Amino acid sequence: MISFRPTEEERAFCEVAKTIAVEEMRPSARDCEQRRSVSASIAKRLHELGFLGLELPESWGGLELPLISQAQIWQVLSYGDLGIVQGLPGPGEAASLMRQAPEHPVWRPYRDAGQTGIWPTVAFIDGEETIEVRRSRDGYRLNGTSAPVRRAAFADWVVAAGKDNEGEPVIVVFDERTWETIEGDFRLGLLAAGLGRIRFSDVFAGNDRVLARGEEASALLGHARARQCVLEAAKEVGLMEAALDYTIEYTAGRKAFGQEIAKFQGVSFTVAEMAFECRGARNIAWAAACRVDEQGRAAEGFAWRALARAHRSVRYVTDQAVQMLGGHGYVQEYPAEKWMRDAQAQVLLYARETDWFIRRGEQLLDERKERVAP
Amino acid sequence: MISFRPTEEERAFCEVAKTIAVEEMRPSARDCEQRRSVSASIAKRLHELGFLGLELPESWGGLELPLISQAQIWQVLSYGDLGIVQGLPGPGEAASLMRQAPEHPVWRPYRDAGQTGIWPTVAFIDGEETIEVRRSRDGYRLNGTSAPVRRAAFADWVVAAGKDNEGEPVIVVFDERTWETIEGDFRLGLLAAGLGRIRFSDVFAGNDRVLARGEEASALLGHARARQCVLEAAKEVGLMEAALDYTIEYTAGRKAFGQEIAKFQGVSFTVAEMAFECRGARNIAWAAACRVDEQGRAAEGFAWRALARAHRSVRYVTDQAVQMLGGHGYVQEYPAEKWMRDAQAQVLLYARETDWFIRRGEQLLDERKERVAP
Amino acid sequence: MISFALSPQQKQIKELVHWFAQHEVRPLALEADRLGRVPEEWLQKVNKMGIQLNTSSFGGGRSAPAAGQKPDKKEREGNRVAVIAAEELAWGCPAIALSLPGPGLGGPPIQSSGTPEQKQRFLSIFTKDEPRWGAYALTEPEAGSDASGIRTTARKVDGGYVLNGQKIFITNGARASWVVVFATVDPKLGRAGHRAFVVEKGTPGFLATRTVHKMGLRANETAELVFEDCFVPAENLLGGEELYSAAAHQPSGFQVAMKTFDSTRPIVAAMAVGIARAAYEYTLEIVRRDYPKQGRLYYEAAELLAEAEQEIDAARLLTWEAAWKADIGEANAMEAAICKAVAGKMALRVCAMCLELLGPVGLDGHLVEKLYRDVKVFDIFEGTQQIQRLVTARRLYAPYGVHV
Amino acid sequence: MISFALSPQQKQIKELVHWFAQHEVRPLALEADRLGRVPEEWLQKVNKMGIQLNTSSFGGGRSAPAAGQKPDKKEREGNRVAVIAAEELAWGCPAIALSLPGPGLGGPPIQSSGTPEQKQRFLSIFTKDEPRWGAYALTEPEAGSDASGIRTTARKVDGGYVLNGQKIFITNGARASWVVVFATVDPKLGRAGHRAFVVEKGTPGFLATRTVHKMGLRANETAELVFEDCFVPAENLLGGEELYSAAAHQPSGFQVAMKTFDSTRPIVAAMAVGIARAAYEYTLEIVRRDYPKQGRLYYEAAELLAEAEQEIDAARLLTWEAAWKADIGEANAMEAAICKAVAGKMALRVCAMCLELLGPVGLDGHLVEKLYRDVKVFDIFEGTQQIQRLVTARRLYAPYGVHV
Repeated sequence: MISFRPTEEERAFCEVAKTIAVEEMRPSARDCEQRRSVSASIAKRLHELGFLGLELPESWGGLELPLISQAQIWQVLSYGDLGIVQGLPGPGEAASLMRQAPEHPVWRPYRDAGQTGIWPTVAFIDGEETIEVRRSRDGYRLNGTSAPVRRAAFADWVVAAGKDNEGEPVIVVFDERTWETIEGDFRLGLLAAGLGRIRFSDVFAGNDRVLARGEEASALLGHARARQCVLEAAKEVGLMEAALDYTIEYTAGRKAFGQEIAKFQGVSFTVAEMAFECRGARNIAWAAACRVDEQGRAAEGFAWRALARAHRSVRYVTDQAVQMLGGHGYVQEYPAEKWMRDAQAQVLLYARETDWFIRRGEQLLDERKERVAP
Repeated sequence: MISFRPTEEERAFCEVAKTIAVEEMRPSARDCEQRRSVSASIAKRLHELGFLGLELPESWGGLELPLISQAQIWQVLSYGDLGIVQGLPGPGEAASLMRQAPEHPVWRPYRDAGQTGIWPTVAFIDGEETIEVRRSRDGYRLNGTSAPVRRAAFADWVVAAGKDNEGEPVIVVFDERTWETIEGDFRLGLLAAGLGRIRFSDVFAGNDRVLARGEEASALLGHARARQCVLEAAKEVGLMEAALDYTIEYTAGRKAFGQEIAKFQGVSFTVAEMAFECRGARNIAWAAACRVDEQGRAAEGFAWRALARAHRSVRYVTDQAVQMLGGHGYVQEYPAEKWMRDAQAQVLLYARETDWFIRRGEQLLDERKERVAP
Repeated sequence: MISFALSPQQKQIKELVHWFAQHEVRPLALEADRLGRVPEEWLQKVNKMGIQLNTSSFGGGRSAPAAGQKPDKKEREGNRVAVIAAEELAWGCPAIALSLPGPGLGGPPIQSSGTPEQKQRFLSIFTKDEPRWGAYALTEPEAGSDASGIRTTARKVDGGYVLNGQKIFITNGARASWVVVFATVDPKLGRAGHRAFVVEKGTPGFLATRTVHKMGLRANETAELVFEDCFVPAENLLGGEELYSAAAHQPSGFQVAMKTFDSTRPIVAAMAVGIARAAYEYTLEIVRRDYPKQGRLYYEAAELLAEAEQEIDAARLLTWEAAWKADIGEANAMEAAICKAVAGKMALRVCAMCLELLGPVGLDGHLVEKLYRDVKVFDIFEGTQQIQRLVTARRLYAPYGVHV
Repeated sequence: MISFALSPQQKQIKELVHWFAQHEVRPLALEADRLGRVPEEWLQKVNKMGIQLNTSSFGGGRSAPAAGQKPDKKEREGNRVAVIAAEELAWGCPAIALSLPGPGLGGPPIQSSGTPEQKQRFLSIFTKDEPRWGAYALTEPEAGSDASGIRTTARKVDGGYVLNGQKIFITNGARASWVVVFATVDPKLGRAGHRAFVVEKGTPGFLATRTVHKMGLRANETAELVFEDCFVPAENLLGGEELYSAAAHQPSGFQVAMKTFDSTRPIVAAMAVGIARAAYEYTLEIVRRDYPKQGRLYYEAAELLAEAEQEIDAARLLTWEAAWKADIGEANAMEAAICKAVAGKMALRVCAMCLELLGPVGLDGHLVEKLYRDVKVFDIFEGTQQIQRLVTARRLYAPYGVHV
C-alpha cells in the first residue's frame, strides 16, 4: 500500500537524531570545520545510540536496519551538518560490504574491536583506475594514489576495490597502516570529513586480506555501491531541507522596501521551487531505498538515479539559499555559504551526476523487455 | 571595433521588412496556417523587394548580402510569422549552394527562371541516411523517402545531398518532378511551410544533375549548412522577440488581484528572463554570422552553436509566453499558442540541440592548439 | 511503513484502466485530435460499458471506488486509486479522458458541499442508458488565476437567484447536463459573497455560446458560457442557504471552489504524469529500435531518457503523496499544489525531450507531438504554475505568520 | 556596422592585461586564497609597475584609458576597453583583481559627480610611490538590495555633516584612503534625502571594525565600517551642495549611487565572464589530456564543454553590448542589468560544470574550486539576480506606463 508514513521505530530514531542534529551538530558545525574533524563528544554520543552501526549486521551488534529506515535517519542527521556526518568514525561505505558477508574472516578484528569501543574508522576506495593492483603468487601488490576519499585522515582500516592487472575485480581489506595518507589541499567543503588520498607504495596484500574476487567481488561491490548511493542521496536531502528551512525563516524575518522579503514573489516563488526540489529528491531517494530493500542488486539503477537527482537538487537548493540571503549568504557568520560548499564537495566526492544519468540510460536502452511502470 | 550598430543599408532593409512583417504577415498568419500555404500577395511583395534573393549571387540578380545583414532581415521577417517565412517560395537552403558555385551549369535553368518571374521553389534534402544513392555508370539511382522538409508540397526543384553506396558525398539537383511528395500528417507547427517528405522511386540522376561529389561536395555542403544554421537561428530570434513583445504588452494590460499582472514578480521576472534569452540568442547568432562572413567554413562550429542556442531559447521564450497569457495562451484567438507550436516544429526540423552542442564539443576536444578567446 | 507498492485493489484498478486505455482509448487518440471531437458512437459504447469519469474514481475521494469496494476496510484509498486511474487514462489520451461521460470536475464540489438531495439529484444521472456530463465553471474573461475576482453576479429574487455573466474555458461545458457555476451576490463582499450554483442545461438565459479552438486537447470540448438574466431556483444553490448563512468563517462559495482544487490538482498532476509516460515509453521503443548502439546519438539518448524516467517518477511520487495525505484525512493543499506544479512542468519538458529524440520524423503523424500540444495546458488550468508556487509558499511561511 | 572584432587599442590592452594576469596574478591565486590576503610586497611591486584598478580602465569610462590614449579620436571606447581588461584580470584571479590599488568602485561616483576640486583631491592620490585604495560604501545591515532604505544619517552642522551609522560588505574598506559613503539627511525625504560623502581614513569617528570571512574572494578584504558622530567637512560632500540643492528632479545621492551601477555592472559581469573562462580553459586542458577519446565520458565532456563555451560567449557579448551603449552615450541601465544577471548566473553554472568534469580530484588543490567559491558573489553584489530582473523589467514595461 502506497504510504509515506514512517514506522513507529523510524519515528523514534528520527526524533533522537533530530535532537542531536539541532542541538549538538548544527551549533558545532563551524568549529568542526575549522578543526577539520568531528568533535569526539558527538561521535561518542552517536556511537552510544547505535547510529554508527545502522548498516552493520545484528550478529555483530549492529542494528541492521532496512535501507529505508537508515535513509531517514541519515537525512535527519545531515540536517544538522553534512560535514560532521561525513567525518564520523565507523565503517562508512564499507558497512555494506560487511553486511553482505558478515562471516568472512577478514572482518573478524573489526567486529571484535566494535564490541569494546567505537567502531574503527574505515576509508573506502572505489578506485578502478587510480590504483594498480598486480596479482602475485599469494596475493596482490598495490601501487598508486587514490582519488580523494572521506575519512582518509582518520582511517584505521582501508578497504580498496579495484581490478587486478588481468582485469578481475578484487576487494582487499587492510586493518593496519600499510598505506600513507596524503593530506592534500582541500578548501571547498566537507572539511570535517578528513578528506585525503590514500597512497600505496608497493603494498602487499596476502590472500587473507582478500574479501572477494571475480564475480563475487563484482556482485558485492555493485550492491554496496547501490546502498551507498541511496544513503548519500538521503544525506543530501537532509542538507537541502536544512537550507530550505533556514531560508524560509530568514526571508520571513528580513525586510526590504518596507516589507518582509518573503512577500516578493521573486523570493517566495524561489522558496517554493526549493521545496519542490526537496520533496522530489526525498521521494526519489525513499523509493530507491524501498526498491533496494526489496530487490537487492536488481534495483541499482534506481539507486544511481536517486543520487543523480539528489546531486542536482542539493546544488540548486543550497545555491538558492545563498542567493535568498543575499550578502549574508556569502559570509561565514551565516550557515548558507557552508552548506553550498559542503553540497558541492559532496557532489564531487560521489561522482558526476550526468554520468549516473547516462549509466541509468544505458540500462534502460539495454533492457529488452518492455518496461512496466511501478 | 566592437559594435552592435547595423549599417544604414541594413537599417533600411529592416525597416521595410518590419512594415511587411507587422502589417501583412502577422495579420494573415492564422489564415496562411489554415490554408497551409503562404498567400501569393506576400510572396509577390517579398519577391519584388528582393527578399527572396538575399543569399543569391549578384550575377544572377540576387543581393548577395553578407550573412550578418541577412540574419537581421530574416529576424525581422520572422517577427511577423515564422510559418510564413518558412513557406516562402525561392531557393531556400539551396541558395547557399548556388552562391558558392554560381557558374555551375546545373543551376542555369534556375537562374534563367528567376530573370522573368519569382524564383522557383527548391526543397532541400540533407539526408545522409534516409535516401539510398546508388552509383551507376553515368550517374546515380536514388531510392527512399526523405525526412520531413519544408516546402516539399510546393517544390519545383529538389536538391538532395547524401552519400553514395561507396560512402562518397554527392549533391544532386533535380529541376523537374521526378520525385513524389508524401504529404504526411503534420499538425504541430509551421503549417504554412508545405512540410512533406520527398520520395524517390528508383529515380535516375545523370552526371549532368550532379552539383558536386567527394571533397568538393563535402566542402560546399559544410559551408552551406553553416550559413543555414545562422539564418535559422536568426529566424528563431525573430520569433522569440515577437513572443516577448506580445507578452509585455499583454501583461501590462491584463489585471488580476486588483493590479496589472506585470506588477507581480512572478510575471515581471519571467519577462525579464525572456528578454535575457532573446538578447543572448540574438548576440550569439549575430556573432556567428560575422564569423562565417569572415572565416567561411572554419567558423561552422560557431554556426552550429548559434542554432543550438536559438533552439533552446525559442522553446523557452515561446513556452513562457503561453504561460504568461494563462488560459489565453492556450487558445487560438491569441498568437502565443501558434508561436509555441511553430517554435517546436522549427526546432524539430533543424535537428537536435543536444546534438549540435556535442558536435561542437567534439570540435573543441579535437582542437590541438590552445584556444584563444575572441 | 513507507511503501510505494500498490495495494491489491490499486493494482487491479490500474490494470483494468490500463487495459481500457490501451485498447479503447489510445487507438482513437490521433483520429479524435484530427476530428476535434470524440465520436458519439464511441462515447455511447463506452458509457454502456459503465466507464465514466466520475467523482468516485476521479476526485473528491469521499466515496470508495465502485469496483472492489470494501466499506469496512480501515484505510480509505480513494484518492490514491483516483490518481492511479487518472494516470492510466491520460496515458491513453488526455483529451479523450477528459471527454469521458461523468460529472468531471463538477463532481467534487457537489460531493463535498452539496446537500443530500443535491447529491442524489445531480450525481445519479450518470447511468449506462445515455452518456451524460457535468461541468465546472469558475474562470471568467477577466478572472483567470484570480478566482476571487469573478464578476458573474447572482441577484437574489423570489425563489432563487438571477445570474448574469460569462464563463470561459469550460471543459465539456456545452454538452454538460449541469454546470457548477460560481458567482457573487455582492462584489463588495469579496470572497464572502461568492456562491456556487448548479445550473442545468436548457435553463432559460443559460447559453453555451461557442467552443474554442486550442493548441491541443482538441478532441475535448472547451466552451464559453453566457448567463443572461438566468433564473436558478434556490434548491440549486450548492449546499443550500445554510452553507453560506452561518458564521462568517463558514465555507463561502470561494472556499467550495478552492477546496475542490485540493482533490482535483492531484488528478490533473496524475494526468500530466500519464502523458509524459506515454511520450517516454513511445520514444524509448523507437530509440531502442532505430538508434545506433554506440556513439554520440546513443549517449545523448541514454542521458535524456534517464532524465525523463527520473522526472516522471518523481512527479508521480509527489502526486501519490498528495493523494495519500487526502486519504488519511490530512490537509493536502500544499502537496496538491506541489505535485501539480512539478508534474505540469515536467510533462512538457519530457514531451519536448522525446520530440528531440524523435527528430524531424517526429513531426509527421507521431503521437508525441500531439501529447506535446495537449500537455501544455496542464501547466495552466486548475491553477497556473504561478498559483501553485503561491499556494506552496503560503503554507511554507504560515508558521512564521507571514502572509505572502 | 555590427562587428565583434577588437579595435587595435582594445586588442593591445587585452594582450597587455592578459600577460599581466597570466604571469603576475594567476601564479599567486591559490596562495592568496589560502593566506586570506594579497601579500604586501606584491602590491608594492605591482603598484610600482603602475598597475591599478582605476576609473579609467575600470568603470565610469568618462576618461580614456591611460595607455594608447588618443584624445581626438571620434568614438569613445573606454567602457569597452574596461570590460575587456576586467575580464582578463578576473581570469587571472578575481580576488586579487579586486585588491589591486586604485579607487575601485569608489572611482565612478567621484568621476561622474565630483566637483573638479574633488576629482583632483581624491583621484590624484593613486600614484606609483605607494599603493592606495578607494572604496564604496552603500550596503547596510538592514539595507541590502534595497539601496533606498539606508539608515546612516548625515546631520548638517556648521562646516559640514556628522555621520552616524554602519556599512557592511565594503570591498577594501579598511585599507582605503577614502570611502564614498551614502547617507541620508532625513529618512522622511526618501531618495531625495540621500547624500554621498567622501570620508577619509583617519577621520575621527570613522572605524573599520572588522573584516569578514567569506565563502570565496578570500584574498580580498571585505570590511565593516562604523560611523560614530563622524564629522565630515562640507567640501567632502560629493558634488557639493549645489548638486543637491537644485530642483527636486536633480540627481540625488541615490541617483549618484544608481548611476554608478550602470558603469560598474558591466565590469562585474566582465569579471564573471573572466572567471568562467578561466574555469573552462583549465578544465578543457585537463579533459583533453586525461579523458578517454570515446565512450560515455567523452560525449559527456563534449556536451558540457560546448555548453560552457556558448554560455561564456553569450554573456561576454551581452557585456560588450552594455559597454558599447555607454561608449556611444546611450542609456544602458537595462543592458547593464542584463549582462550582470546573465553573467553572474552563467559563471556559477560553468564553474559547477567544470567541477563535475574534474570529478573528485577537483577537490584537491585545483583552481576551479576556488573560482567556484569566488564566483557566487557575482550573483549577489552590485545588485542581486533579483534586482537585475527588476531593473530589466522596469525598462521593458516603461513604454506601457506600468511601473513594476
